[in-house]
Amino acid sequence: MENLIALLVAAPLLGAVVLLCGGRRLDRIGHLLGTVLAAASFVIGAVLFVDMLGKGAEERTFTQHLFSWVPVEGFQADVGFQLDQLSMTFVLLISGVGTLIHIYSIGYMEHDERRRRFFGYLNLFVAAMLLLVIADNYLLLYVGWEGVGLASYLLIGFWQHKPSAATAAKKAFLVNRVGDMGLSIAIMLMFTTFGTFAFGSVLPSATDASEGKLTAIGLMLLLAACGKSAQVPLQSWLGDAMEGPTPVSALIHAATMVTAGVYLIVRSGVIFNAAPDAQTAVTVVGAVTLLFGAIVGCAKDDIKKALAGSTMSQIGYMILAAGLGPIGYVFAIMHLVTHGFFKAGLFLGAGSVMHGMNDEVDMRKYGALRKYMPITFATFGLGYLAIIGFPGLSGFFSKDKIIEAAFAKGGTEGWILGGVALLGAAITAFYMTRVMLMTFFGEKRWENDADGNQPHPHESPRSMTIPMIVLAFGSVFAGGIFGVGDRFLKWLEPVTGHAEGDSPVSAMTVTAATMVVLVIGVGIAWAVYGRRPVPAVAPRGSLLTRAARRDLLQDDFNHVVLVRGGEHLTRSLVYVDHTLVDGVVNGTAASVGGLSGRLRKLQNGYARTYAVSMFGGAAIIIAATLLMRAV
Amino acid sequence: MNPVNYLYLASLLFTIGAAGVLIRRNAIVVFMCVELMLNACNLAFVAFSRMHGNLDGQIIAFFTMVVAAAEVVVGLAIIVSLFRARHSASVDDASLMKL
Amino acid sequence: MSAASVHSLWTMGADSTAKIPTPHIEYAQLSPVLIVLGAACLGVLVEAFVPRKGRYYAQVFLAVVALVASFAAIVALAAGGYGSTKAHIAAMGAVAVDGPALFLQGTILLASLVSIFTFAERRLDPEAHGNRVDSFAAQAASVPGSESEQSAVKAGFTTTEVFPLALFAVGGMLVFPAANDLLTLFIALEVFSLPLYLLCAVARRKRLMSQEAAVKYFLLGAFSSAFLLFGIALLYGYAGSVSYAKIAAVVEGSVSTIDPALADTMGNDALLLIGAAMILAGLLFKVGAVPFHMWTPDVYQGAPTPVTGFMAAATKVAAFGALLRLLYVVLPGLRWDWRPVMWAVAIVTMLGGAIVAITQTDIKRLLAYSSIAHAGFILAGVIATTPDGVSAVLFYLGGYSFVTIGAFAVVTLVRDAGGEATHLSKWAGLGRRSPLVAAVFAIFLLAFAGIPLTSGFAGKFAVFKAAAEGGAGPLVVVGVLSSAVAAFFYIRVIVLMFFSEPKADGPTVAVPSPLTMTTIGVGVAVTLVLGVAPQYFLDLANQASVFVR
Amino acid sequence: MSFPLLTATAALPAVGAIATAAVPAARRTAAKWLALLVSLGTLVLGAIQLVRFEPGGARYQLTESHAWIADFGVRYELGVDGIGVALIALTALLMPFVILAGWHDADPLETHNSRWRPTQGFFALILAVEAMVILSFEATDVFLFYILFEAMLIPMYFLIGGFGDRAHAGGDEAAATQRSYAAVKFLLYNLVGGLIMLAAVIGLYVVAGTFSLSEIAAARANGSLDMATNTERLLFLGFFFAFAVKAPLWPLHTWLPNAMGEATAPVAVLITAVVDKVGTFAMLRFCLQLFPEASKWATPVILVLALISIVYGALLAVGQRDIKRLIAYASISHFGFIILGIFAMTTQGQSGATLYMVNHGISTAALMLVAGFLISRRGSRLISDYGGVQKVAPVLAGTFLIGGLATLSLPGLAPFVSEFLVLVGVFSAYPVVGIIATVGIVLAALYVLVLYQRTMTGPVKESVRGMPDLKVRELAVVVPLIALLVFLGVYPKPLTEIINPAVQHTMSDVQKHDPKPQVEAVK
Repeated sequence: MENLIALLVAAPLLGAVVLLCGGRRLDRIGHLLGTVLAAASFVIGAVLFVDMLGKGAEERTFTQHLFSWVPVEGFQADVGFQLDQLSMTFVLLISGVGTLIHIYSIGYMEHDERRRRFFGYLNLFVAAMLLLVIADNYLLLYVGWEGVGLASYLLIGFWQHKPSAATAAKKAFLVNRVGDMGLSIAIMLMFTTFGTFAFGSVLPSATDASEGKLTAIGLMLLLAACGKSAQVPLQSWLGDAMEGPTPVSALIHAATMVTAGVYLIVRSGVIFNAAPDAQTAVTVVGAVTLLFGAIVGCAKDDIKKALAGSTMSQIGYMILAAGLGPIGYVFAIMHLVTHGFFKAGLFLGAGSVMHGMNDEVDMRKYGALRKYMPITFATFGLGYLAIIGFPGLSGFFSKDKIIEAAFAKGGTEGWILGGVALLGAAITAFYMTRVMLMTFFGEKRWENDADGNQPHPHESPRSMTIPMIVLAFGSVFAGGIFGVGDRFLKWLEPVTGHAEGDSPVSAMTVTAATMVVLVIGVGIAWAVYGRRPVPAVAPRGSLLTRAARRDLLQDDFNHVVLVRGGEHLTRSLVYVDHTLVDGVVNGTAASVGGLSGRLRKLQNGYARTYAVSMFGGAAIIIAATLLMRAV
Repeated sequence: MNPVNYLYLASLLFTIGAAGVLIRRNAIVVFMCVELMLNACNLAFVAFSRMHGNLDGQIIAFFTMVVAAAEVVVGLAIIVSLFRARHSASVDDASLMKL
Repeated sequence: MSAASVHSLWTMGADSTAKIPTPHIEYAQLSPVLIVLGAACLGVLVEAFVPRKGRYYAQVFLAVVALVASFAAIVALAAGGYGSTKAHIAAMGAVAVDGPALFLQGTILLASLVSIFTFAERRLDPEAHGNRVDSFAAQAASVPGSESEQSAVKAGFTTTEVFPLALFAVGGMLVFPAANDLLTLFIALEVFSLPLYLLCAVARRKRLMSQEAAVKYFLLGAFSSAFLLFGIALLYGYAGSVSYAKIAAVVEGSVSTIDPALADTMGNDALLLIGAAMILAGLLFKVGAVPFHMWTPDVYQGAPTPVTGFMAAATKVAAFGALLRLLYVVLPGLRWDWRPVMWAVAIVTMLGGAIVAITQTDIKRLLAYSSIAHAGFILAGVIATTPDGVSAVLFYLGGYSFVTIGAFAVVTLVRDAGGEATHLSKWAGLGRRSPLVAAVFAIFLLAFAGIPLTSGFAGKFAVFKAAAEGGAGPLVVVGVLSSAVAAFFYIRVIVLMFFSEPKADGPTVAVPSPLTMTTIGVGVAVTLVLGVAPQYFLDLANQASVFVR
Repeated sequence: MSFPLLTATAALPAVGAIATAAVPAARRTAAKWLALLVSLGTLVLGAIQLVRFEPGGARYQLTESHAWIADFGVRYELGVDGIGVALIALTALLMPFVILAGWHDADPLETHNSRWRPTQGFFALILAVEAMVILSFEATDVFLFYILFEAMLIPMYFLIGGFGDRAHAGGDEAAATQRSYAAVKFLLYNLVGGLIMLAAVIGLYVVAGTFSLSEIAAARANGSLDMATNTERLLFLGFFFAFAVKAPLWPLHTWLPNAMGEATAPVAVLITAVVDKVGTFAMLRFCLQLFPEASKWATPVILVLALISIVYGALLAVGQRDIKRLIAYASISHFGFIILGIFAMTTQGQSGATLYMVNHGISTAALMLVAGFLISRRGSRLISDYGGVQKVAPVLAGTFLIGGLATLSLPGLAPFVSEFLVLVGVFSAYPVVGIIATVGIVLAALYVLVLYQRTMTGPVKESVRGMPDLKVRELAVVVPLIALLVFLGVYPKPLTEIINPAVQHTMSDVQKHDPKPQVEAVK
């Protein structure tokens, strides 16, 4: 049974290889093949899941060792898998949502002549992501980690003819590389500390290591997480990543890949537990991003960018939770899963809307779409309710728990974090309501697109709507299924461990508070966007709004400091290399040449000059010999 | 009389000859200066021969003269042909090749 | 001078007449020299009596036979153990017959043999009035461009005298490294110098330059030999003898024959030091070491190219032979005085030659400067003052001489309307026109540059190794640096030949007769053999590295 | 006397070179095929070496030893350790692809006259280089190695200067001058290095009295050879300088961009993937083994220089406008990693460095050759002349991307393994250095992706419209290389098993031990 684990990765990987190397002859069936293989790994996952449920909590960790990867003296890197409850959760999420999005893409990418390749990339992503979550050591995890980075690069830049897409892809990869730097340094630190980097040997012995080292490792892991999960300060790529096809945004930049950071931190929980400072750093990053993303989400008129901001903010919640330690791990993952459902659903909805609107993304050019695409409206609406944490829907359970946990952290820290979390909830409610209103309610504000053809919105084909419906179900019930009776808690506890914090405020109060802020947020949004018509062109807006529209200016910062600075640096270095490093050498050669030129002038053709030099030479030699003797 | 004086004289002659080689332009004269240097050597040889009381020096002197004669033969041939070609026996005019 | 003293001189002479022993000459051991000189005299007779049509062939035949025979004699002597065990001093102490002498004489003979082939080459220039012409003037005596010259050309005269002259020169060179007293040294020097002066003057093309070269060479040569002679005189005055053995004995202080009258007036060793220095100056001139090098470029450029090759190779061998013998046999006791000086000379020679060569534009001048640089390298070996040093120098000379002759032989092939096209710009794109010739020349250049797998590298390595072992490490470093500089201009020529497009009015490459082909072929063969499998020759050099005293 | 496998491996291409050169002018294609066959034959011999070599066995295996120049204490001594055998395999492996890729690079132009036979010369020279490189990997006699180290410059020199890249902005004239400048620069840089090494070689002889590695090692062992500290350091510097030029290490690197820029892509591969490896190989084989103490003494400086190379090379790569020069600077950065690994003096570092030599060879070959195909299509090396190629020639773009990803050492492709090993090895000995070196990862991504974006993506440029995709011959070159990259990325075990013992030996030469993992904090 355990030997099936490898197949989880193998199936989609096979798909990727076949589709990418297969050539045009696969164009017709390519998308089906890809979908089938993605589904296959979901099935395998399900089978393993069932098998796992059948076992007791303690033997629920499956392992499979394939071969020794890099056997070098004192350095053992193996290709081996470890499938425990945590990994299993991810496996199901990834392969499940992944399959749905494959199906969705069949319709969405119908008219793209490079659809085969698209599915190849999707499969590649699924394979890499699965590898990431079932690897049994950090180095192999790193492979998956970069693998998803590559897939994300390829998919963001899928429409390479658009320079913006290519640039966005490059940006994403580079920013992620910065994070990867952190991961690799973390691995090196583990190697020098523990002499290995396999989960099995690092995590148990983590507590032996000095706190200083653990903090260092933790911070490096955090850096990695920031890169992959678009957390401040490495969040800048996520917004641009929306250049990619919408299914990609749904799968990679909402449901799965961006949550890899959370996985990494929760997986390395033991290390963080022993390194409080690192944990604090994590919570701070989470909290900041939470607000950052939310604020950005409020200002964007591009529906996908707005959702991207929300994603950032939601992952902020997860990171925050993960930073809280044992009291938060489970809820981080729980929110991650529920978020996977409703955010994927929302994105697919957005995609469906764009599909009907000639790929128009500006919400100010939407409006009143609920009549035209009812299914989309319904599913999107459910996702909306879920994310703002409407009681009973999945978002409610997971987010609520995180806020509780934040308070439970205790002390001023707890108050601050809890407050931030609450505030975030309010803002979430505001911007999601805003999106909802601008898109589906109000007057219709459509315009002819660039090619001048009138958009006539219509419901998307079944291949697209079905996944949306399924996800909508997920976003409605997942929370309940997990939350009620702490099922999810019990399921994960053996891996992550769990602790009850001593919350200064009771759970009920927190829930109540959440409800209040929720209402406030929705209310404000209604006041602004619901009561009066939405202007088709964005008003200038307050300073904050304008800043938020520009991702709070941090992109400009990057541009000025990093891009420009880098350009200047390289240009000056090229100059230095040419003039200085090379110049020295050429200079030497030139000077020797000059010397030669001057010396040869002595050879002036006059025999008497030659005689002089001989005579002088003889004289010098005589003098020298005598001197030698004299001294 | 101190035999060293002969040596001084020889050196003097040698230096005069050398100086002539360095300053005179006419190839013939230069050549004569070289001959003068050779003769300076001869003087030295003879003087030393006398000093050491063996005949080697004197014999060498004869050899030197023969060699000098041979040099004259070769040298004049070359110089004369040069002179006929250029109508000038100045060593400074003979400077086609330089640098 | 008083009458008495005159009389005493007479009587002294008179008494000594009875003591004059009948000289005892080992003709067998001197046979190499005698054969060559004899052949040279025969050559003169040939000039006198053989009709003009036949002379060329007679002379070539005579010269070749003589050289081969002489070489055979050398081999016989070496086989007879005269190189090692039976090495001794022949001809009443005048000539040494020992390893270095035989090795160098062998080298000189082989070098001369192959250069004689280039002397005899008659296919390069177009036939003038139905007569094959070589690279020598039809009638050296006739004024350039005069009617007499034209008529001489019409009549098909050729300067076949060059062969006896060359033979005389060879004869002198054979004696030079073997000379065992200063007189013989001087005579040998003159014997090979005078013919060379003449040979320089008899080029067929560019006669004015040729004559100018001859004049410069002659005057400066005479000048230097005057120095040499005066040095000899001083040493004689110091030691009371010109025989190496005796002088060495005096220098080491075992015997003291210095005249008391001199001793009290000038420092005991002043004569010795000055004399030695002047003799060194004379020899360094022949070697072409800085600052006695300035004749080299002009003479190399002006002289007929075959002669240049011959000079560059054979003269260097002979001169270094003499230098070695002088320093190792006569002046070892003076080592601490001359070594620093030679250090300085070697350094300036290596650097000077290499640096100045960079900006040369004439291939022959370029090679001249390269020969100067090489003289510096060889000096580094000379300074080692160990048997290794000697063998290294011998080996180097062996390899170097063939590369040089080969290189100059190739130069004779590249011709345009004005004879040899020696200006570098003319050589552009030669590799495209005739890859083979260019490739051969490239091999020679690489050998000069000391690239591994050529004789140049083996020789350089041997010399530097000896120097390093002799405690001259810094010299090795300088040598290495200067060979880096030198590499630059050899490479420049290769670039020119292979990487630059051929000029429209570029020179043509003449197809030579088997004679020159042999020369070049031998050159290439020796270069590669000594580069790849030098062991045998190194052994030879090692066995030959001991001077008889 | 068993079959002299090592000699044969080097002799086959040598003979092949002569044979190829002798092919008459008219039969150009025959020469090509002959060269290809010879290179394949060599590959077979290299494979046999790989098989015959026992990882557990003696340090040097398949040894041969014959008297050569007794007077210089030189013997013709061959033997391979794991490092050597791996690099020989790499060389033998790359050659067929190089030849195949350069199939038309040396076809004569109309301007050439009939006597000029570039094609024969081109392939003969390539084979000659192969022979010398292989022999230099096999030589266990310092002198023999030195001779080859120097001699291989000559054919390389002619390859660079004689058969330059025909795609040149400034037209043929400029091309010719640029090319000969590059060739001369290449030769002089390396010659100077070699000559300085020559002085050291002679010095070594004076000190040790022999050139045989084994004898020197023995003498060292029984204490009969103990160099004075300063002597050892001077000699080390002499050797290292030459290798640093060849490798090349900052600031001795400036010859590489010119050479790689002007040479045809296959020759550029020859330079960076094969010939330069001799330099890094020699650092491992000679510097560390002959002068362990001096090596340790010099380590700090060398590490700094290597770091500079990594960052500096990468930054300059970003700044390049010329595709091939960009790849050249990338190589400089990679050589920095290799040298870093060698002088970290940890097992991981040195295994990584050795592995890196092989992987870098393959990855650069892949990238550079594809770039060459691209350039040959458009006739320009300027990045700005391309754009949107991905649309017209997807396969070319795809392979180019994979080559690039290998160059930025993406996990799953071969270079990642070696780069990570190097980093770990360095980090465990010198944490700060290791951390700085990781910056190279980001920069690598930068220059590769910028290159890819500018050339392959974006709207299709007029100039590349209708550009043909890879032909069969070209695919035959690229596909195996990529397959190899993937294989070695996933399963490098076969290589590491061969390399490890050799590295152990080197480690014992320098008497270094890996720092033990320490759980408690570093004081």
